[in-house]
Amino acid sequence: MNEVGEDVRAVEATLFASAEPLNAAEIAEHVGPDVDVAEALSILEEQYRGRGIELVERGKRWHFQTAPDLAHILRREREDAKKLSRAAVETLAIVAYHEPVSRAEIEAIRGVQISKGTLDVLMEAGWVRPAGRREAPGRPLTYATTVGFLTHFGLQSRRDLPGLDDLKAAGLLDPIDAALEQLGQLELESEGEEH
Amino acid sequence: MNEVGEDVRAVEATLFASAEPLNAAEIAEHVGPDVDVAEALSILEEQYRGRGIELVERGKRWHFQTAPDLAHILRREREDAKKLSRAAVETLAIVAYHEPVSRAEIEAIRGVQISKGTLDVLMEAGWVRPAGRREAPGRPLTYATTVGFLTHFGLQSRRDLPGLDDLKAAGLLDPIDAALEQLGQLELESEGEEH
Amino acid sequence: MRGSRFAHFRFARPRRAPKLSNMFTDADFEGAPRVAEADRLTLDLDGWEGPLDLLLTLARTQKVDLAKISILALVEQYLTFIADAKKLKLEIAADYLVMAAWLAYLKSCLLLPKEQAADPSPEELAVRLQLRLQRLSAMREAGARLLGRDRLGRDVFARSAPEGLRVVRKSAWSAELYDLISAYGAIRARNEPAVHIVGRRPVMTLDEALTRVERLLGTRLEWAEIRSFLPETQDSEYRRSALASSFVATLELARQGKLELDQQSAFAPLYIRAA
Repeated sequence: MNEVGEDVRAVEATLFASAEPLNAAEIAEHVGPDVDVAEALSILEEQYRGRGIELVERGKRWHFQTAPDLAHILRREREDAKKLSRAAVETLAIVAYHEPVSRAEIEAIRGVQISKGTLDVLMEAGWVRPAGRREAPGRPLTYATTVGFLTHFGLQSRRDLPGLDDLKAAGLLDPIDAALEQLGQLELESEGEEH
Repeated sequence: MNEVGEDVRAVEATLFASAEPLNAAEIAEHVGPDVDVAEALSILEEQYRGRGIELVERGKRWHFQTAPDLAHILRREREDAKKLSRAAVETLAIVAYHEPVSRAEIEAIRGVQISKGTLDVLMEAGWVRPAGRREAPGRPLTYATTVGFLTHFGLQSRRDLPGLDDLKAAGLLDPIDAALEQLGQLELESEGEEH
Repeated sequence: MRGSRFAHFRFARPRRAPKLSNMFTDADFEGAPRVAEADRLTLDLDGWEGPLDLLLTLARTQKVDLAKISILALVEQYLTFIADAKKLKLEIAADYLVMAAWLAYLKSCLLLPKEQAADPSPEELAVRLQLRLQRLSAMREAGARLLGRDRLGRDVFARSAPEGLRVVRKSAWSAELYDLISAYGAIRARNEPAVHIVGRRPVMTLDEALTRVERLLGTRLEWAEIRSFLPETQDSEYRRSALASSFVATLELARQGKLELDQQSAFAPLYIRAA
């Protein structure tokens, strides 16, 4: 690679420094009339073949570019871990328990409207997918969970989701007042043991 | 030139595609953790030596650039970039050879106050940066050079500053009192008999 | 104090550049200043970069290494130069005159017999001046050498149109199963009709207290603290309720003239006995 003629070096540097692809005449303007530009180009093309950089011709104009097969390393992906918003978690839960479910149904269950972005986030995360339209007035689009959802949450199937009875037993379904009271009693009990 | 490993190709393409000089860690972020970046760099440096394009290291960052001896064919329209004022050139030299250095120290060497604009011009060019305050009365702000300075002037590191060792040996980079002390000792030694 | 005298001089930048210059009016800063003959130094509008700059230019006319320069001769050159400028009635900035005054002083010290010399010695002052000139000269040359290097964008070129490296940000969403089911539980709970049940709290009613105090009063002869009338219980809430109710009961019984109250001071134990 190091043994390279002055003509080739000149053409190489000119193409490298140029902001645009150059044709032979433009190259000659830089390197001078004594240089066989065509020969230098063919030598360069040969020398760079298979490297990370390639010399390519496009419509009689030449330029260097990175080898196409390396495009993936030039675009680096970076993952930013982000926690789902409360609205997203609730929406996801409703989809999981009620699928297939329309947006209006989700809102009815939540008691709050959901923003457009909420379902987008869940679909971007790969946990929710559109699941066809319901044969009902307005033919609303419905949503369902994906295999990715099961994988992420370590579930074999949707049947593994705790049912309403389980939730009740775990205290997750109690009205808030009662839950608070229960919490208070738990605290008293544990305090009592200490004293 | 064509027989080249995948690792070398990847590093080559990354540097070639980058708009900025890259350090080893930044290259690794693109080519992946399994690539020996340092080795690939040294192979590339060797492979490109003597060509029209060279791989150079400037302040631990690497980039490709055209070979210096080809300047004449690439310097087309002799665009006279804003010429630095004499004050700016001297100030830049003082910062480079004495860094970190305070404004008062720069003024002491030049024997004249520096106008506000002088350091601004150097900082705007990206060659000089504030380098913290000195733990001395008045806590003066000090200045130092940047990686951009090394890149622009083709220096691998500050050690490459022309004549740095000679100036150091001659005591011309020390404060005057220190230089005088050194000088005084020499004189005492040689003139000791007279006194 | 070493060098204290010199330190008194601050070289202020002249408000207007002194109208003294030399042959290199078109000085190309990218090259080292050319050496000029003293007598060819002409006066014109281009400024000097301060007195030290002028001194350095004059020093170069001696055509010797700065380390071997004759300070006395340099002083002479400077003073002559300033005198000539004065003759031409040119405006001379103060710091050039200050330097001239200081150099005149240095000259007289250098010419004085050694014994009368002060501390710092004139020789030391001369060496200091020489060192300053050397330092400035070194930096001027260094600047020229820097500018003469193969500079990026002037002599060597980076790629003009790099493809660029891109970082694509992707969000990795995370949520736990617990978050999911507890959220669902919360939604369902929100929508359940809430049933409010008021729990019974253990209390002693006023009627109860009246009956109780009146009955116990009959069994006591002496003053007794009100607390001794309360029922024995582990339930602190019930005890507080009993105390409150019994207190109101004693007030009622006192009003009816059935008992007497005695308390030494506020918050002191309250004693009662049958009237």
